Amino acid sequence: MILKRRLIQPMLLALMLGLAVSGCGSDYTVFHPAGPVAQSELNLIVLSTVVVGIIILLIWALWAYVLIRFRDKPGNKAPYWPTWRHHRLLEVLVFIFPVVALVIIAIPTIRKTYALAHIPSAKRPPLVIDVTSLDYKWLFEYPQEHVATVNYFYMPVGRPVLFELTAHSPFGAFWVPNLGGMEYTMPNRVLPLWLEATRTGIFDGRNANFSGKDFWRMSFKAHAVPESQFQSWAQGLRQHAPRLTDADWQKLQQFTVVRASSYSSYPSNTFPERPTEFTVHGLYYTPTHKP
Amino acid sequence: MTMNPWITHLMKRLFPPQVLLPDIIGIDIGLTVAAIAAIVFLTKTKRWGWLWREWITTVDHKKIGIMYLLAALVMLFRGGVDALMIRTQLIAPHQHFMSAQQYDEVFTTHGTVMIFFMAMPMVFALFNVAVPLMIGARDVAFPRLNAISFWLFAFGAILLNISFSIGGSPDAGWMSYPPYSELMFNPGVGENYFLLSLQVAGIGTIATGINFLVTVLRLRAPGMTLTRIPIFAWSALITSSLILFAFPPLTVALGLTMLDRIFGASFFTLGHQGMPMMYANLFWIFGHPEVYILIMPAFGVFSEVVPTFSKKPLFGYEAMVVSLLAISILSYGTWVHHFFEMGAGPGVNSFFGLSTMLIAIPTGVKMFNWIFTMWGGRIRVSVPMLWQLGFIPTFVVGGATGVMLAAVPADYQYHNSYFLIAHFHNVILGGTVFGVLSGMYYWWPKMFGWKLNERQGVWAFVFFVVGFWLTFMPQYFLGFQGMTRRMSTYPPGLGWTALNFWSTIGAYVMGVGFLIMVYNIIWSRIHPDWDTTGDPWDGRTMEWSLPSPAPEYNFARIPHVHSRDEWWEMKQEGRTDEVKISEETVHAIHMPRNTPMPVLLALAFFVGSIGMVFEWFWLAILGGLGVVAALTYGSFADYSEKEISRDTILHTEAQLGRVES
Amino acid sequence: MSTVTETHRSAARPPEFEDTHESIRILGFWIFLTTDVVLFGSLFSVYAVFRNRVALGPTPHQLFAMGPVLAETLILLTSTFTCSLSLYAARSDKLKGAVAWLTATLLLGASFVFLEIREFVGDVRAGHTWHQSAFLSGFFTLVGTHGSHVTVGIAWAIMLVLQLMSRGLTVTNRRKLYTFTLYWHFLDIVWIFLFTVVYLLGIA
Amino acid sequence: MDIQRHLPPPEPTGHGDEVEVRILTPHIAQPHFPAMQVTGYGLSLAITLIAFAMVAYHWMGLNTLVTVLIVMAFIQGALQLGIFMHLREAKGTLWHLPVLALALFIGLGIVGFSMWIMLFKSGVS
Repeated sequence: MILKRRLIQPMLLALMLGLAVSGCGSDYTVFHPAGPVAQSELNLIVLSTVVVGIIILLIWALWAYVLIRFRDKPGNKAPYWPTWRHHRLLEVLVFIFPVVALVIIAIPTIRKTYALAHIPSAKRPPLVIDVTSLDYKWLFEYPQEHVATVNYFYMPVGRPVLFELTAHSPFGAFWVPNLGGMEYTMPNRVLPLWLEATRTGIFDGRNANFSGKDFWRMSFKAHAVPESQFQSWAQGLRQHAPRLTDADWQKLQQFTVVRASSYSSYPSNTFPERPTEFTVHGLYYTPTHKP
Repeated sequence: MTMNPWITHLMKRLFPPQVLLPDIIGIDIGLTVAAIAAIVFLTKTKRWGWLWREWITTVDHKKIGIMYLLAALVMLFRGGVDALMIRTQLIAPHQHFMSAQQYDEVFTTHGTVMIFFMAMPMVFALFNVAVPLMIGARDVAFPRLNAISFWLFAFGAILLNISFSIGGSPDAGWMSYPPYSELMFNPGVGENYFLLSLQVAGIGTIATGINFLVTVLRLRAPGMTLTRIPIFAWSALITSSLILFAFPPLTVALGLTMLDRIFGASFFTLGHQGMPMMYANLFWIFGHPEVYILIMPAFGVFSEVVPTFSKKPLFGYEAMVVSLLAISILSYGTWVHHFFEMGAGPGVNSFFGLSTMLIAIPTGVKMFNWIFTMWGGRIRVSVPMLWQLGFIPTFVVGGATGVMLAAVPADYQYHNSYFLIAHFHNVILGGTVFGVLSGMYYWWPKMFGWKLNERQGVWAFVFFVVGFWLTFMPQYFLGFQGMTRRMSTYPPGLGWTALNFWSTIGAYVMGVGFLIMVYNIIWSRIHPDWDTTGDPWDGRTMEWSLPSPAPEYNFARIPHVHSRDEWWEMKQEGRTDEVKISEETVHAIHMPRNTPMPVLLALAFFVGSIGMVFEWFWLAILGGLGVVAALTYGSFADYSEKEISRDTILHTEAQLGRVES
Repeated sequence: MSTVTETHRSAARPPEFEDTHESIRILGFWIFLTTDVVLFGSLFSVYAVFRNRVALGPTPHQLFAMGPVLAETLILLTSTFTCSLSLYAARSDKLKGAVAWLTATLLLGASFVFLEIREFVGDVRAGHTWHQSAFLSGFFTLVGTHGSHVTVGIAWAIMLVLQLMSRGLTVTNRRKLYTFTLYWHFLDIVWIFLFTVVYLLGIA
Repeated sequence: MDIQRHLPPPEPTGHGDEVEVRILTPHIAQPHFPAMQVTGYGLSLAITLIAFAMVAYHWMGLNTLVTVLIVMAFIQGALQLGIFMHLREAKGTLWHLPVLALALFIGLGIVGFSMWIMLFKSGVS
């Protein structure tokens, strides 16, 4: 008994401490989705947590019960079956039990995996943002608006955004937890990711993949604003911001951390060859690259 | 005078600024002093010959196992100190306990050392010590190859560990994804150290895989069919087959990176249409089976420990074997779950998500089977069992979060976050490390002839487990707050501070647990609790029928096996005298002789690797010639085996009280 | 020596398997070969993925000259035939035959390696180093790994010839010859796939 | 004799595995003329030359050609294994067979899956 208390109590204590010191505040970005992608991912997280939670609790309970009941101590009246090594029904049950739990998780997993690979067709045509991860900074280019930003971007609320991700540096991973899950940025390759904001706000984004000694400073802000404000912001940049020249582009290649900045235009050669096929339902990115 | 610039250049290459930090120089001095002390001690006590004859040139699986174990404990210390440095850095926002560069080096070596130079040798230690004894064999199938494996591992470990004082540590993470690990972003020799040390140790690992596969398949005692071998031997068999097919892709991934870095190829480079993602692909073809290479032996240990300490046979032996086989096959088809975010598409992701989830089924079956083994038993909570009891509630959490991670869209939010860190520490620490420590306490008397103190063992366990939960539970929540792995520090105001603080405290508690364990070993060595029976735990399998430690030839007479828990059955039926020998039944035994070839071969590999690391090709060629020379010597040498005469055996066995009167 | 030969004649089992320990070594060597299967599988996967990543370098079509490659293939096929005859001779207790066929094998192997090196040197002279593109890196590494395996095989064969000549058809030497033939035939299988996947499909 | 004999005396294996896994029992024979070897050599030469001719003279469309060539490579590989590599020789059980099968399965899996993964069928949209 003493031993059991030694085991369980600290474990529970540690768990409760973890929960208590934090609570479920707004710092839990994953738990506060601001768009359909993050929402759908959160739903799956909750579902899978509940299912595996039941399994965890069941095994903990069984474990504790067995441990208490069958301890080798004098006067223990529990049965002792020194030759019990098979039970067909039990063995089938312990097989079926995890299968059922997994089916519950697997079906929505696959459905969502396919669903999130496409922007729902009912939506408006997406805004395209070309994202390039550079060494310790992010470059965002708007091929439709012809403006560019560094370390922050604006996106309209209620309209899907198609991020075309690439890297001119080691692997990065583009992650805005409030809006949805991440995707790698890789050199010689353009990967698509769509996200959407359904409420306004400024969301933290971050490079989630180690890419060098200052990688921890590679964060950026995603501003979700109403469509009209987005248009006027782009308009404002086009009129007032400086141009992103080739020299600026070279400068961005250096291993530096820079502050957020905006540009009214950018050279055409900064982003790898753009994928050519573009349909709402199946944009298949063929490997594209410049030699 | 002309020598001067050359020497300056050499010194700059050997000692770049990153190895000239005061703490590293301090450690260098400490290590040098320790080495000198060891040399003086060995010389004064005239033990060089003993060291050479008994250990360095040995081909005895039991001694090789002990050497693996000691090396693994040293590496556990090294990796543990790295972990504490990481946690110290992260205890509060904007800490500058280390520079970002040093932090990168520390987390890289932490991961590399823990996986390749702590967990793997720990597993091999247990294989070497237990498997031949369990299946009634005199040695492993290829004793010399076994020694080669060990020495390749040892020199690989040395190679990685000298990097922090000579030339600079690797700093691209234990996965070393290109293009960050390519010359363009990562000049210097650190990455070369990483590539070469893993390559050298990896050759040894493949050899171990071959060795134990053949050992279990071919060296079983008469009557010990595959349905009668202990589950630990099964786990050795299956782990070996995993090693065979997991390590070649790693060899290729590391080799191609090396060609890129040293010989100017264009596999994973930015330019010339290199494709870094192919490295991730190859690496995880290895990497995923690797985690099962680490966990299966732990499963095997628990399948021995639970029946022994519950006084009951294992529940569902067949199910256990089938689930081990299922896990091993499935583990080859899940690797993409390490990069769901690399855009392979929904079809690929769904497939690999599903296959990952499938692994949970056999694993779940095993969990239940251990619990049912305890059910209706009489559970003695000795230290090995204690680790198992800590394992079940811990590992189930790790496994469950693994299922959560396999849900692809959810993984988009977990990937590379602290949720992932918590998950894999939960399975690797809570599974593998608990398992090998359980096995260490369990087989310790068989290795050394004395038991480890129980009371201290309990304390070590308590500190370790409490520290473990305190360290890693907060990290799950940090993941949900968007904290990503490998950040050398973090700004305040994101809500990460409190959780990181508790995590760091937990890490120190775990560190105390490790120190208690070291104390436990040293104290028990000074006050040995001799195991005179050879069967301290009332065991069930054949190794407990032998004296502790087992004589050089293991079994004076190879036993005939009739059932699964043969030794237990013998004890139940009062047949324990069957293990005794008499003048009529004893025969002379032929054993392989010690040979310096393995250590010299590994040394040649080491020298050649140093040459490759610094791109001194003359040295690399020299090392290569050394390898060829050692192999040629090995091919032409006359390996006449030594004979242990009947009289010697009778004498030895008589002293152990194992001769029929 | 002589006892072994006699048991061989009467037994159904070839001499390589008479001795338990040597038979275990043969199993061990088989297992080693299976790891090599996966090694080459990984290299093939790299080549398959990189095949179209030619950057500014030549395409397979432009690079490969089929004449020498066909010659290499025929040489290697012949060498595996002579290799099998060497084992056959050993099993018929013909030491001289075994050594002669083995020497033929290693000479054919050497000419294979010579042709391959010549091909590589020609490519590099033409400026097509593996630095030029991912495809070339994959090509040189895949073919080169096979070539280095053959080179190791030649060194092994030389040692084997020396041991056969000095010690005769001992149990150990029979086993070594047996494992060597396994290795050599395995390399031939790898080459068949190289020939098909790299060269034939490269120009197809 | 210059070999080790630290193993139990070679009584017929004793593991009983031959009984357990009947399909893995060895088969061993040494004929008086190397007919198998000669046949194997002839066949492999023939297959190689046919494959070469198929490519050189463009006998069929590219897709069919690829399939046929790969099938022929497998046939030739099987020939080598069966005829030259004495696949069914062993002492005790033919343990190398399941291991080899697993290796082929995994090796092919690596090639196939890698190609599938690297297609990047990232539908978005």
